[in-house]
Amino acid sequence: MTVLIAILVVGLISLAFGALLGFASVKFKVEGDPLAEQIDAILPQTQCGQCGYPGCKPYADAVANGEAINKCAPGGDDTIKKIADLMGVEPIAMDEAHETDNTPKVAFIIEEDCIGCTKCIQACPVDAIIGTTKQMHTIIADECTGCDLCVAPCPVDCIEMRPIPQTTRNWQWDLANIPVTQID
Amino acid sequence: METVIERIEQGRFWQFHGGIHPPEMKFLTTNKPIRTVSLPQRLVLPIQQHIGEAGELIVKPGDYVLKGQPLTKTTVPLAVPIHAPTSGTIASIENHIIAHPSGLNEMSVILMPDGEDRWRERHIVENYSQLDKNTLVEKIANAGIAGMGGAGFPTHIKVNTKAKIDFLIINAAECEPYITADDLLMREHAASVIEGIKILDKILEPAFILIGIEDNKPEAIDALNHEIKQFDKIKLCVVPTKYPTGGEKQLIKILTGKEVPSGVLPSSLGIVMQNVGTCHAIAEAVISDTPLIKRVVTVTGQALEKPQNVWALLGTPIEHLLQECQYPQQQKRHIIMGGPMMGFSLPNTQVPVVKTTNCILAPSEKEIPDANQEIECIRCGQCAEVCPAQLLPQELQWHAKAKDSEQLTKLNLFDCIECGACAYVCPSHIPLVHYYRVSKAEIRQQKLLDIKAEKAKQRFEARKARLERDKKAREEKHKKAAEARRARMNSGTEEANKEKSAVAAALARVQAKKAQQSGVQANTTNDDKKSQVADAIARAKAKKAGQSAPNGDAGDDKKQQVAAAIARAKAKKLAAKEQANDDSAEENINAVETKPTSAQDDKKARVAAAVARAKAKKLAAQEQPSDVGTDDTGKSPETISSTAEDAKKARIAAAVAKAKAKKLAANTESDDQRTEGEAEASTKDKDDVMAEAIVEPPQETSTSTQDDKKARIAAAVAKAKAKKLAANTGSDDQRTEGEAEASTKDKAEVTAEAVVEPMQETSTSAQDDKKARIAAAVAKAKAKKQAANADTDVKQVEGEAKASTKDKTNVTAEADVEAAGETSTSAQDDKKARIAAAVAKAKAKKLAEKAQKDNQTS
Amino acid sequence: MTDYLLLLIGTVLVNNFVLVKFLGLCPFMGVSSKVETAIGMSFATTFVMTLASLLSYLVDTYLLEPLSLQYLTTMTFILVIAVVVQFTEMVVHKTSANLYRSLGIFLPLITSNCAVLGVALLNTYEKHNFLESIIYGFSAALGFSLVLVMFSAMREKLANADVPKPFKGSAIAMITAGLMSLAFMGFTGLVKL
Amino acid sequence: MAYWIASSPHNHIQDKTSALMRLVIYATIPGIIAQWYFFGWGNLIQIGLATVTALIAEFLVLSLREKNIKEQLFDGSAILTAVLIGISIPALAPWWVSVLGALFAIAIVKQLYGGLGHNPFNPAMAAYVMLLISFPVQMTLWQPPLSLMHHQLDFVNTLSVIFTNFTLDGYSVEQLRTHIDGFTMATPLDTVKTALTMGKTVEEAMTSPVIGEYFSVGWQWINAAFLLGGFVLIYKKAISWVTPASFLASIFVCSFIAFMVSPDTNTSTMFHWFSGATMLGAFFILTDPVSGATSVKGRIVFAALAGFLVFIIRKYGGYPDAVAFAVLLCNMAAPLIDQFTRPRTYGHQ
Repeated sequence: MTVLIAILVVGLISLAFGALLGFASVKFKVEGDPLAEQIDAILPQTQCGQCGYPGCKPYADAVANGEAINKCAPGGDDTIKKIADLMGVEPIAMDEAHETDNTPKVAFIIEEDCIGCTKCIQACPVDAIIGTTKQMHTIIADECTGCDLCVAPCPVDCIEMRPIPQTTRNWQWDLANIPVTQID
Repeated sequence: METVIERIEQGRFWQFHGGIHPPEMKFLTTNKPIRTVSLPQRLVLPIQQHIGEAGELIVKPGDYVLKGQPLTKTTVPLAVPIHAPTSGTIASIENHIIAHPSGLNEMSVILMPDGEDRWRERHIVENYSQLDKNTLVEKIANAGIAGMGGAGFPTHIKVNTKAKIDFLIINAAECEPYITADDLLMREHAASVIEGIKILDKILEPAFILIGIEDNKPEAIDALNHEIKQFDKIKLCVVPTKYPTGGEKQLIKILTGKEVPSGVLPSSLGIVMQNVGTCHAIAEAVISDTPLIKRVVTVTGQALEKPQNVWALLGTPIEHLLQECQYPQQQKRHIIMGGPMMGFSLPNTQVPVVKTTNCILAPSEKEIPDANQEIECIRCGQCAEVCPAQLLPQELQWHAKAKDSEQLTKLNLFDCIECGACAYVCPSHIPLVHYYRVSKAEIRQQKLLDIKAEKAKQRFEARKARLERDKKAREEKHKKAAEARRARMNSGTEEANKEKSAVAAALARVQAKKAQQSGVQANTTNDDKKSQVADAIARAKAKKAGQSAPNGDAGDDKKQQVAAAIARAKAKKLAAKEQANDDSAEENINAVETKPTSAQDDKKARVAAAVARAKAKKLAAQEQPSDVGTDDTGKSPETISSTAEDAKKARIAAAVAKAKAKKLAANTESDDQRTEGEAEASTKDKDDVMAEAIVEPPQETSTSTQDDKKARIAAAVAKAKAKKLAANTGSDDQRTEGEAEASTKDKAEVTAEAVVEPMQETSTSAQDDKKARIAAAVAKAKAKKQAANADTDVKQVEGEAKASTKDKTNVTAEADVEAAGETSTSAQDDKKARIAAAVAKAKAKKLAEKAQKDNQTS
Repeated sequence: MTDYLLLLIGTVLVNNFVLVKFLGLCPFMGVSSKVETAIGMSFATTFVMTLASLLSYLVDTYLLEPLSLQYLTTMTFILVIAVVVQFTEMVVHKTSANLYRSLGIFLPLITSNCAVLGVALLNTYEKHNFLESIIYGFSAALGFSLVLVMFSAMREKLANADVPKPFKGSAIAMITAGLMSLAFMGFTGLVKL
Repeated sequence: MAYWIASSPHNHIQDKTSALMRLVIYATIPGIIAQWYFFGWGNLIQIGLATVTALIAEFLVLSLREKNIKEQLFDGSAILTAVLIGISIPALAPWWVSVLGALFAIAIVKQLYGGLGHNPFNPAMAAYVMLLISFPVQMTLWQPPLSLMHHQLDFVNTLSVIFTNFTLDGYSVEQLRTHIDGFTMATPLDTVKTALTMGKTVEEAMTSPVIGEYFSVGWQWINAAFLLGGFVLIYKKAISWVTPASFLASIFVCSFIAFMVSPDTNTSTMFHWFSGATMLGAFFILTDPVSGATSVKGRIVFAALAGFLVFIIRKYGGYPDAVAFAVLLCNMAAPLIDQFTRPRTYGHQ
């Protein structure tokens, strides 16, 4: 007999709370997952595809639901750290398969060789290359993100990636690189 | 406002937080007058000596310039011109080391003085009071005056503010130890300093003028008092000596009790501050029309025999000043530009004097000991007590070492004025200011990167939208064209039937071609684009797997082969599907569909290519370490370059294969269009995904039928050659993988050439038959040379033959260039020649690499 | 009235749930890497513990005792706590999305937080009346929050300390928590219950 | 021709952290002498033991972590910690108590967190608390002042008590602590607390011989000596005057209010100041810059909280002298205090 009462009581309680939760879940409906956009905002937007995804947004969506966070080569370690902070996970080292020296590079077209075949223009994700068919092409230096997608399609191999030269404006106070010995 | 003036009258000033009392050491140079220095052998004038943009050069090497003649003119408001400090010839304009802590080089004018010191004509202005404000500001701007206190902000901008100015503060504090330049300047030229102040008063019309000076310069105070007696608007405020009283924000707090809000210019508070040196320069510029060409520099330090203040011409190398003050030649040279607190150490003595150089310090060993060992911060808080900006240096260094930029901005790192007081008092000898400078540079760099990323994102979104729009537009056009055609066909008129028969003929021809090609080689001639691309990638991957097999690990290799096999299978299945719906009437619509679907495949192919490239790069990286491991180091440099070479070649092969695939698709398309012969083909959008497709059809329709025939001949010749080449390279299969891969590349390259040739021939206009014939000849010559090279590979002739091929390739390369040279008649020919030369040069380069690779593999 | 105050001080300081009774250690270790998340977690836990101790008291006195179903207390308490946590999770998800994300798994984990169930069971065990059990729940949560926020501020500083490699991360956190409980022993005997 | 490259500023004041530490050690000497004068050789031996252990522990850990041993071993921080431990534990505590304390302080509380500058807790007080909770018996065998003891404790006897728990002629520590009339003498704070718990009034408690004419025989002079040492430190700018002032003020205010409320059950403010380890805590322990708060406002709050806790635990808590617990609790709160007491930066509101 008491067992029946016990079952009845527990059933009653859970019924009441079930109703409460049902009502609450309707009232507090939440839509969309802002996480993917936030990750996309962190990525360096070079759309270079070295993470295996055809651009930064797809990689951001993948990371939002579980992809490894250390595949973005241009972003390097600080992008990994930022994504780790956002997602609240431990930052892990850069995936060595994608390890490329991410010193910032800019593409450069050797003008004598360019035959105006516009293949690089189609390849450039950010339209940083000016030129039409049969005309000389050139790259807008400060638009180019250094994603190196234009090097491959060029039939006459006239595009090379050049590191950005160091000037007094972007010098970063690392006194070590002045070629002078320090005496202690 | 009144209270400020009342307090100043009574000599009671406000206090700023912190501050330190380092030993002043001004006695070294206060008792000696300012000496003029002899002319140095050469003057180095960096074209940018101020904050903002550099001016534009208006002189070229070899010009003779007079003293005071401007060398650069200003186009941008934030630019300040530089002038020739003395008459002489300009030796060169080159990158020379400049006065910057980085020791980097910047564009500078090298002037060789001729010793005559001849002035350009100058018009002296007796009474500047009738000049209106704009001419005064313009005179200051043309004289190239920038702030001389240390920042170097262009004066004409600072002076030209629209805001209502309550206080014009003249900074004569000079709180940095050792430096007495302003002190001596005020003593000897108090009159011209006051003139300069009056000019500023005329321009800015401030309510009050305050001269802030420290109480450790009695003679200068007397000199100034004597001068300002009859000018009651100027108040001389003698403030207690404390470093960094000379800081802009600190002096404003002392004199007016106001605090400049963070990140805002003082002019928003109605205050403009100018250095004493700048006032003197303004007076010189406006009254005696002398641009800023020399300034007072304190050359001091106990390592010098005779430390003294000198009038130094801008651009004088430090070497010269040190010789003038007898700097002993010692092994360890310790030279600082600026004072001991804020100056930077110089990497060598060729650095020139610039507008902001107020001191050259050559301290002896005991004066400034070498930096001793930095130990951990014990948070003793002494640095927080002395910080004039009321920051927490111990918290800042903790987060700076951890590179935590978010905390650093929360702790207001950018309010740090880098005065050095905290590092001066730190008992653990931590170079605090160095950490802050590094962190500031990193945070600025990160901001730039974020902005660039944002811009790249927008451009990418815009491009995607544009491609979407184009695709939709193209689809509508095709749909309209298809309806129009269908309507015409069933209208039953006479030319409708002819059209129908034309369509049927085209279908038949396509059928024949497909049957014929599929017979010869299963995957290479298959004309469906999708399978082509997958094949190419599969082949590239298989080849890479083949390559890495000898030295890569077996596991990776097996995975590659499996992937290649899958790709091949997929390609074959697609080809079969394509076959099934080929013969249906809607073939061209399919062609249309394949184009958009091929667009997606193209993108997928590009991604696959990118991934392949990334893997290729990784493989190349893997091979490099394993290669270096090999014993004969002699050989390894070549192999490293060759493996890198293979990786690049693999990438190029993948790309070229893709390009070829696109071309072939374009050919099949062009056949259909020709059959339709509709005007529609020519109106196709310019930036269609298949660029080549555009290249061929418009030219073809416009040239006469005769040219059409010749183009087809050339195409046929090229195809034949390609087939022959494929046949004989197939024979030497037993060659190592590298070899085969090289030959397939040749084949691909030949076809690429073939692609280029017909394009060239067809592009000549109707009336240039002769030129077409020459171009054909050139193409034939190249093809022959190509064939010759292929034979040498097959025969593997030792030593001289290879040498000969190398010479031959060079010879043929020249031959191409000459051939191209002879036919250069019209401009168009010239362009065509250049293209031929470029392709030849690229090919020659590739051949040379291949030849070089041959002699190691043999 | 004073004994309510003593109960409060006693639970917050003398028998602090985390450092003396060693309850609720897993969120204490898990969430304390940043101060904001710690504060967020403290509010959530305080809300849950107070509500849970209130509801469990009601369920216990008006349902289980009259029907003498005491053997069901643990189960019903867990049911109550689960419901309250689910409700809190929805509220937090709705109000601030990034707090929800930074808490992550630890928000639903409050259900399994032994401090929450502990406070409910201790209420029945020590026969607290209605008001006492609410104060007990609230002060237990207050003690938990105080220690959690202090600990997170310390860990934020410890993150950049030059701790030897094997001790980095949670090892040094455990040692610090040990030293903190050492310090809290000073409060023993403060309140004579 | 080598050029010297460095980032500004180039000149520097000459004092160093190790000099600072040494100055603090010298400032404890007056207190130690007073302790020697009133309680004999006990504490000196403890200080010796602790210092030797501390240096050995520091040497081991530094060599383990390949740090620059020469530089860091004798920078004074390890010696200062050892001296503080030696002063604060009972004079006749067995030898292994101070050895264990020094080991725990240096190896765990200081070096494990990364050495000088990284430890969140004050090593000496953490060691004292660990010892007090792990060995309550040994840590409460407080030696009465020499003047009140009927056995003579010269150097050799003290040595034997520390190492063998018995004097040469066989007296145990317990016997040493019993007064001629038979009751065991404790520290003044302890006697007052036990008296109050037994319901006596403060005057009656004050009559016990341990109190002596003012507040306590011996202990008051030791506190006065440390006060003197503290003034020297403030004068030499080794510590900021803010922390001790705020600590003593908050104790003064709390005890003053309590005294006003019920004079019978609360001791006078001066008694709180000059008994137990108040002055030692105020000038030498709370002013440890590494584990305390950094900004001036932070230090005021930090020290006030410490004073309040000392008073609360002394009045209501279970332990007679709570300076060590209060210091540890405030060290725990220091990072949080730092976050909320940041000074206003120039140009910000």
